Formats: sequence, structure tokens, C-alpha cells
Amino acid sequence: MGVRIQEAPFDAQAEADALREGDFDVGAVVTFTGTVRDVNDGDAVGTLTLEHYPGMTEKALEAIVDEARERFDVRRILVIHRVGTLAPGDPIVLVAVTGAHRGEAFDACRFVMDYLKTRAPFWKKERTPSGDRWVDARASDDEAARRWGGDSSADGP
Amino acid sequence: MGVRIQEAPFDAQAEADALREGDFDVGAVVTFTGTVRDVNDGDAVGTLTLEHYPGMTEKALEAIVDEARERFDVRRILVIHRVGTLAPGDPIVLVAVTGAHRGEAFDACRFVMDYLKTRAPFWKKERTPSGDRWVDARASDDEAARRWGGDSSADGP
Amino acid sequence: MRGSPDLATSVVKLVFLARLREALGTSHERFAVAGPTTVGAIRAALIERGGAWSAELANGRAVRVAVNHELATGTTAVAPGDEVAFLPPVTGG
Amino acid sequence: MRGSPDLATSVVKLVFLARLREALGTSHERFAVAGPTTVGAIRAALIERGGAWSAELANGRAVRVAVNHELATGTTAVAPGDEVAFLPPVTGG
Repeated sequence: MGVRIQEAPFDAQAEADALREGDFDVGAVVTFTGTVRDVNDGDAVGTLTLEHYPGMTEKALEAIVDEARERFDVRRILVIHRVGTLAPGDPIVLVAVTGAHRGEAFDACRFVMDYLKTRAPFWKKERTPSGDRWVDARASDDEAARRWGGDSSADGP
Repeated sequence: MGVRIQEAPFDAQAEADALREGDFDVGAVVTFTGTVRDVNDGDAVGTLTLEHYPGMTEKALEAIVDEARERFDVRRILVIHRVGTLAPGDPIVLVAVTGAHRGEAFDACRFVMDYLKTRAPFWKKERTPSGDRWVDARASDDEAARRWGGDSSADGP
Repeated sequence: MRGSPDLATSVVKLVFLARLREALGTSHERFAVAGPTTVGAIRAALIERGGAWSAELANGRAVRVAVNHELATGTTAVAPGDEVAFLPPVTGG
Repeated sequence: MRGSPDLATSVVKLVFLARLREALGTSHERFAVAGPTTVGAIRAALIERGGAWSAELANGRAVRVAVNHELATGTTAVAPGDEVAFLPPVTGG
């Protein structure tokens, strides 16, 4: 279990292997890797720059992982999120979850991603042929997070 | 996209990387790895031997993948299932799905696993301190597959 | 098996998998048929053998049957040359 | 900023992230406060500066505020020494 924010690439397999190392009660390992697409909202994307809010972002990710562990019967959860400048095809984020059974592991992994998308302080700026632009938040991400039935007061006034 | 049955171990990361190789419309990669637990139904498990029905098993897996591609908007799906004798901690099965967005990729990966558990001809035999035993099918797996709303006539009479 | 020249087309290949293979003591057999038949008729003939056969294949036991690698029901047609497999509930993944 | 000896405790650190940082032309500032205040009061003071400040921070704009790294609302208390951050909607993952 852990949370890491880094510029460097990650090796999803090595991370997942380390997560279940020596834990023979694990029957299910679910990983989600988010990658940079070369098109967003119809425009070609050259590079993507990810910014975070040091201090708060780590706390937010840890709170999300804690909530996932409270809601789901899983063994370990790892979140790695990259910052800095990335190119299409590059991995951005890894969420890995181990558990005794697959249902809870799938749920926990998806829950962490849905909450990360709406609650973790990261911001993306795209370089496109028509200039740089900050990516807009998606209504579909808010919907995905709401589906877990948590309170939405974190949205503030 | 593909289906493989093999005795050899697999490298989940290399497989997932190959699956999204050159496909820059991929924003989400979901993997599920099933591993051998050292305890099942309260008994210590020494080794696990997996048997399949050559010919039918490949067809069943391909049908499951086809159905997942029909139901969900994803890019590629890979299923690797091992047979032969495995030890606790060993990976048994890999399902990897790439897609533009995470929701459909999560759904497709979970769908394939739920259907594989109830429809793909594989059988597990456990070696325990009290002898060898065939693993019983789980009612929870039937429930998981039913949640997708497919017909259950494949269960036969 | 009969000694007729159409031997190859007057038998069905039966396959028994996993727990069934062990309980019945055989992985496959050539099963003589007079012509087109059904899964249910073959299963009934096997049950008539008694012993493990009737215990393992009795109606109500969780056995699935596949004809030529496709899941079948009791009324599914079986022709000479087909492969009919008896499968315990699957437990892969 | 006042010249009093308790300077360190009479200011709040404001932080502006991502699109807000660019629109406002600054990543942070030391903001003088007379004593305990609220997120809403600080935001109102910034809006009064006009220009990009009022355009970006106006009520109704999708801006979240965090106090000491915890998401806050308009009525959340702010004390001297606190860090108050203004965040656009998040888009990570």
C-alpha cells in the first residue's frame, strides 16, 4: 500500500509483483494504467504536462486509498501518478489492487480511479497544433464518482 | 486481441504493452491477474493442477471475448490461461483490455473474467495435506456471471 | 462396435473430463449408435451401466454436455462421427 | 504587510494552481489579515481587485479552495499562518 508522485516512468508489472510479494492470500490482482491519448476532444495532442499541488495531492491520494480500504475487502493498494511532460502512449497513472477475490479488487481499483479523477489535485495542459490549453474537467468523471454514493460536499460551495 | 492456453508463465506487463503498442487512441489499460492462493475453503493448498478440454476451451474463450467486444466499446482484449501444475503465488490467468476510456475497459475485463469462471472448460485439482481434491464450482461465480444479464441456457438441462 | 464397413460413421466419440474422467476411470470411448440420436439418449444408455456411471451421470447431477465443442442440452441431436463430452462444473480462472 | 513583530502570524499564504496561476499571473502571495477570518472573506477581497481576479474567482466559477491542504468551503475558518489554495477543477488520471 502506498502513494507515489513522480516524474519517472513506472514498471507496472514490477510494482504489481512487489505488491503481492509474499502475500499468498492474494487470488486477484487488478491494475489500471492510464495512458496519454494522441487525440482529445477532436484535436491532436502533442504533449501533455501534468501539474500537482505538492503536499495536498499526496494527502488527497492517501485519503482516497484509505476510503477504498474501508469500503472494500482488499489486501493492498498502490497508486503512482506521474507529473511533468508526457507524450502520447506514455503511462500517466497506475492503480494496482490485490485481494483474495476479484469482485472487491475490481471495485476498489475502479473506486480509486473514479475518486482520483474528481478529488486528487492534478491538472493537465495539452499542447495542440492550435496552442496550449488546460484540459477541462469532464462531467462524466463527476458522474462516475457519484455512482459510489459518497457525499459530494467536497465540491465546496 | 487473442486467446492463449499455455503451461508457461506469462509476463503480464509485456503482454499489456504489446496489446496497446502503436494504438494511440488507448487511454485505459485494465489487467486482471488471477493467482494461486495458499488456502482454499480453509485448507492449505500445496499445488494446483489445471486441466482443460483442448479444442472446446479455445472456442469458449474466443466466444467470451467476442461477446465482450460486442457489449463494450473497447480496443483490444487478450486472455491467457495457464494449464498444468502451479504453486501458490503463481499466476493462473491474465485478462488485459485496452480502451479509449476506463469505464468500458473495466467492464469488459470484469465481464470476461465472470464469464470465463462459469463458461470456460477449465478444472482445478488441489493438492492438500488431506489429499487431492477437485475444486467445487462456486455459487458466487454463477451470481457474478448472471449480473451481466446474459441467458443462462448454456447451463443446459 | 459393429463390423459394418461404415464403422467410422456409426460411432460417437465420448469424452469424460476432470472429476468425471477419474470417477468413471476412462477419458474417452467409442460409443456405437444405430444412427442419429440425442444427448439425452446417450446419457440414459450410460446411466443404465449402473455403478459410477449412474451415480455420476444421474439427472440432477451438475454435468454439462458438449457436442462438437458446443454446450448442448438433452434434446441436442447427435450424429455418428460427433464428439460428445461430459463436463463437471468449470472451475478455472 | 504590517511592520509589527508578529509578522509571521499576521499573514496567510495564498497559492494559485494551474489555470488560475496563469490567469492571475502569480503562483502565490503573502496576504495580510487582521486576525482570524474565513475563506469567503479572503475570496471577496481578491475579487475586489477587479480584472482577472474578479473574472476568475467570481462566485459561480468552478474554483475549489483548500485550507492547509484540506478542501474547504466559504465559511471555513482561516487563521494567520494558514495556507489557502485556489484550485481549478482537477483533471488528473
